[in-house]
Amino acid sequence: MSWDMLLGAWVATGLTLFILTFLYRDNPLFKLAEHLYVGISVGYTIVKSYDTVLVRLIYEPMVKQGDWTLLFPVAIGLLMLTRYVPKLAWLSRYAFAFVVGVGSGLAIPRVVSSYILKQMEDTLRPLVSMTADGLSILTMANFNTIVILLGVSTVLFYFFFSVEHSGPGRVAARTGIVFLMIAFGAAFGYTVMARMSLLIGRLTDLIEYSDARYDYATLVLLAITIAALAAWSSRAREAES
Amino acid sequence: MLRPLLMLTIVGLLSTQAFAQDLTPPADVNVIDGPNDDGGRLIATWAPSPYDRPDVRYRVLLRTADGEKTVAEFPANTKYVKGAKLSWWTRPAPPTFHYFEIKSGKAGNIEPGKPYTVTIAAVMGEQSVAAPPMTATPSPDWFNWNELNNLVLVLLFGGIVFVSIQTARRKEIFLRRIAGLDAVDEAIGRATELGKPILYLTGAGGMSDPSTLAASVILGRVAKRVASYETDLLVPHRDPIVMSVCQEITKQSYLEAGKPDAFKEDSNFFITDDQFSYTAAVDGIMLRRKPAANFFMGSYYAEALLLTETGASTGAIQIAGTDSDHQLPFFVTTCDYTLIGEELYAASAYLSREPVQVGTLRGQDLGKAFILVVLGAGTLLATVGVIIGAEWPAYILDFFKDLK
Amino acid sequence: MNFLRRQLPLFITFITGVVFALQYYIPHPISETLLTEVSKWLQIVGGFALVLGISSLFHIHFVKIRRHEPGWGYSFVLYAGIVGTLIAAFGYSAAAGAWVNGKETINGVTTAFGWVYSYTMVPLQATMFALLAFFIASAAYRSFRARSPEAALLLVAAVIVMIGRVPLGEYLIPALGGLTEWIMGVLNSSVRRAILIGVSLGTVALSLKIIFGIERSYLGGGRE
Amino acid sequence: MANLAERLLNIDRRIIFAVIGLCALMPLLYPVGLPIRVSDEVRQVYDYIDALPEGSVFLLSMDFDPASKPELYPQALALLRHAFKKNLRVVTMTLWVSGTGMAEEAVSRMAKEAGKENGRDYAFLGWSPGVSAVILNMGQDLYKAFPSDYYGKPTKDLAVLDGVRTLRDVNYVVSLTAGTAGIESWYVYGKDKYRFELGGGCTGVIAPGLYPLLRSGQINGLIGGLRGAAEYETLIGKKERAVAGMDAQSATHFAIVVLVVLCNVLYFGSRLGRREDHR
Repeated sequence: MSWDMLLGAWVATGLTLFILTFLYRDNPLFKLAEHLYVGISVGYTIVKSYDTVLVRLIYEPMVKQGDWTLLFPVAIGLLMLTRYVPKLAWLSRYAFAFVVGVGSGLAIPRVVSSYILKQMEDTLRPLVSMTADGLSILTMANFNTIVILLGVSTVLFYFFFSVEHSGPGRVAARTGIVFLMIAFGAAFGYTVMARMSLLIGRLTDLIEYSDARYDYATLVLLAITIAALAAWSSRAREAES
Repeated sequence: MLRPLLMLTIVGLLSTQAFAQDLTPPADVNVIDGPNDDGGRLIATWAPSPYDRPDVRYRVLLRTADGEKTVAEFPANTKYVKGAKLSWWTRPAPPTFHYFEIKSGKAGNIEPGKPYTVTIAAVMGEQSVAAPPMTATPSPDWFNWNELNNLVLVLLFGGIVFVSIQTARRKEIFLRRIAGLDAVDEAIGRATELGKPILYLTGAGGMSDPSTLAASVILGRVAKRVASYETDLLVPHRDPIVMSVCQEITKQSYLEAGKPDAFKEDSNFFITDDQFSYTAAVDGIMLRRKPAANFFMGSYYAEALLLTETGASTGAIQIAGTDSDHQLPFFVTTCDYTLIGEELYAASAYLSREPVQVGTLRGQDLGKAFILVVLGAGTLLATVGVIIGAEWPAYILDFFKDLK
Repeated sequence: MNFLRRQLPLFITFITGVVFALQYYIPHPISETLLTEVSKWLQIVGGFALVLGISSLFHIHFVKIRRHEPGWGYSFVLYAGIVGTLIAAFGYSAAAGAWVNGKETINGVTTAFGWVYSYTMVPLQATMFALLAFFIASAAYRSFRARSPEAALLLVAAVIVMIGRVPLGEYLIPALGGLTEWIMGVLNSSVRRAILIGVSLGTVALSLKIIFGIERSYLGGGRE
Repeated sequence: MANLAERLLNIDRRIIFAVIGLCALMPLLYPVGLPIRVSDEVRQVYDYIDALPEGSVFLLSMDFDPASKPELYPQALALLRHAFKKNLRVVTMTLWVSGTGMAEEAVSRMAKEAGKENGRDYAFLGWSPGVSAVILNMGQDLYKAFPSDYYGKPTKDLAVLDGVRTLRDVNYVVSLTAGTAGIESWYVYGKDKYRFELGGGCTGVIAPGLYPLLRSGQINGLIGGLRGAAEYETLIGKKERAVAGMDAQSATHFAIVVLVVLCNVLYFGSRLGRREDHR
């Protein structure tokens, strides 16, 4: 085990435990780890933006390949930064006008194609199917087609705002709600799965680092963290009383 | 033992012979510049023939400067116009015809403006018969007709939205009452009875986020009610710009309620823009001040559950409104009332009565109505088509397919 | 002046919006080249937009430190995190024998920057979200009640999916695995599809309003 | 009765935290190894890669950050292992800046294990800003979207990218997604126009939203969460972290279900009790 991996294991374990202290309550150890996290991720983003945008996308093509048209997007980018100069802030509007304009233009036909037409195409299916022995209605596929059509229509109807949900509309809207709730339930189940996976991932690391190869990092740091937390809360209690 | 085998061989030979006689050159071959493209495609079509069977194959040959090369070879009962993703208005040949696209590949590059000669041959075993070669020149096009339906839908929907906005400017458009708004009034009433403050969150988004905009409109309404009851209002923020906008809105509401003196500058306050620090701070407020009602409007991420779970534990009435669909299950289960997705926008339009908002909502409703009608009628047509085995419903249904 | 500050930006939005909406329908190489160039530009402008976000964070914490607001010491920790990462990223790596230059590894050797990433950023971020596992559990116990028939439906669906998605559930009640797949593939799909269509209509309407200058909030309010 | 139920409902939440912690920890320390059934969604991705001829171009976009590492990293490893075993030309990248380090680690680790050489058998393009712009640009000209790879070598000179000029030349794209910038962007700005086959892997949180795309064939398969990763590990016959985590997943899910049931029993118990009081 190289010393940097060992140190890494200790630091990672310590930070993980600091964050987990939030489960007890908000405390300085958690705040420390949290602010460190924000700082490091900002630092990371700065470094990556420099390396990718400045070096690979601007400097290299411009200087090495002589692609000077790139000055144009650079100018737009700089205009964006005029936001910080109150007197010139209006110039940033040109940058936003360009970016938002292109973005909106690109989005319209693509959204219609992928999310409206494609989704309609797949919903528009015959409710019966023709097989070798004639017409069949009661297959699972046909049943699913009907369920999907019902679900899509009633949920769409639920999000109608310019008609009152009364009479048959009430029934449709209620059915829509039933579908919505089942979908939310399913999403709930999936989210539970995701969060538990994250926890399992962290615990797997902690277990790995509790090994003798890492000088029992997890166990030692767990003891230290608990001691620090206990000291802090007794002091906090004293301060209150 | 030997005899049957011999017989079989003879029969086999005979039948091959018989089929070989059938093998005629592919008929009605047509090679054209690929329509609706950037000029990098040729299209070959030819008539179906009696020998369209798996054991017969079609071979497509392309002649370039380096000589003639095989582009592809495939079973004769595959690659029809019907199977290609084309709409009826862009079909180069009848649906029963064969259809093959020649693109740049190992056999050579297809470049716009250069003539190419293509030969289609039918192959069985060693035998092959070719149709007369055809020459075509690919050229780039200025419109992709396969996307015609897409463009028409965009124009149609755009028109509907603009007309609706214009209509909304001229006269009142009916919007149904959003049930969640009654719950808002009820919650404020209860807070007043208990003499406890009200907590209102505008979510994680910036001012350009439509859900934040909606949240600030609803805040205006809540503030007005609160002002007339003289209840305390707490609005912690994650974004300084949103905070200053909300401050203005709150002030205005107090003015409209006739209680400008009751307005407190610090009811809107900035905490931090960091997700978890913000959450911890708001949880702290909930536990210390024990608000009687918590409002969560706008967009939320993973912090949603941390907020609503703490709020539920203090016994507050909780009302949420968000378009963050991944967090909706948590709001629905932990809050007393939830404005789901577009309901948030509708509530804001309902309250603000601003023509652009109301008109857009109306336009979207009409768009949805159109889609509903198409789904209903289209399914019916498709079903009828299958039952009577007719082709004509496809002429209408093709218009609602995403084709390239 | 008003033209330069208000009309011209709106005009730029209109032109670029219309051009790039129509680009989609035009297969000609000229239109394709236009798309290539502009998407390259957007990539670069996207980089500058990051600067905006980062600098506002810098500013907030700077103000916090200057005013000695409660917890301003933590803002120093944040700054230390940024500076430390930058030093690691642009220092010299003796092990690899080269300047780090923002690379996590050089010729297979992990740099100090890579170390900061793997041993601080990864565990911190992952644990932050792992906290939610605990809160889901506590919410499940304290507030996920079948208050109404709708909420009951949600809970039943959730329980089926939770059991059906794990090996133990499928082992105990084999039918649940298939039922979960059906709920996801059919019931859930239909709802998501409706939501997708609704949201898309909203997106298209908003984009059109932006292009035609009806919606201008993206330009920012502020005094002129 | 009502009182007791309410008091039980309001017990310190830290007790519940402890219960969940233990439910996750114990199976990790003492695994049981329950069998894992493979769903169609995952099998479709596996089958597609398995059927690709040697030398086909496989692009893996690892669009996630460390927050989703436990779910998506095992997916990435399993997919890469499979692709390297099939001798595909593997091109990797990320649309999420904070995922760069992890993506690099995953690729180089799997390549080392499979004895593959950077630049010849695989490439790591790194990260580039602007999500949809990156994909569009790759569709038009890959060498312009990524003038050089992560290690600074010009992409034009990489043998693995020989003949791969745009996304049209890629046989299969898989995006491992933790949010909006991922599968959806790859479809809308990529597949929709450049016609490659697209598959996906994602976190559990966003999986439900991707099912309509799966149903309509916009993506040809979907690997959902840690469970999906475990299924893929089962398929390639190399059981690792994801499979190991499945027992803990089972335990925590059952713990949650028990808590939900308990919550409702106590809730209705307290309501029933209250009604009796009124009488």
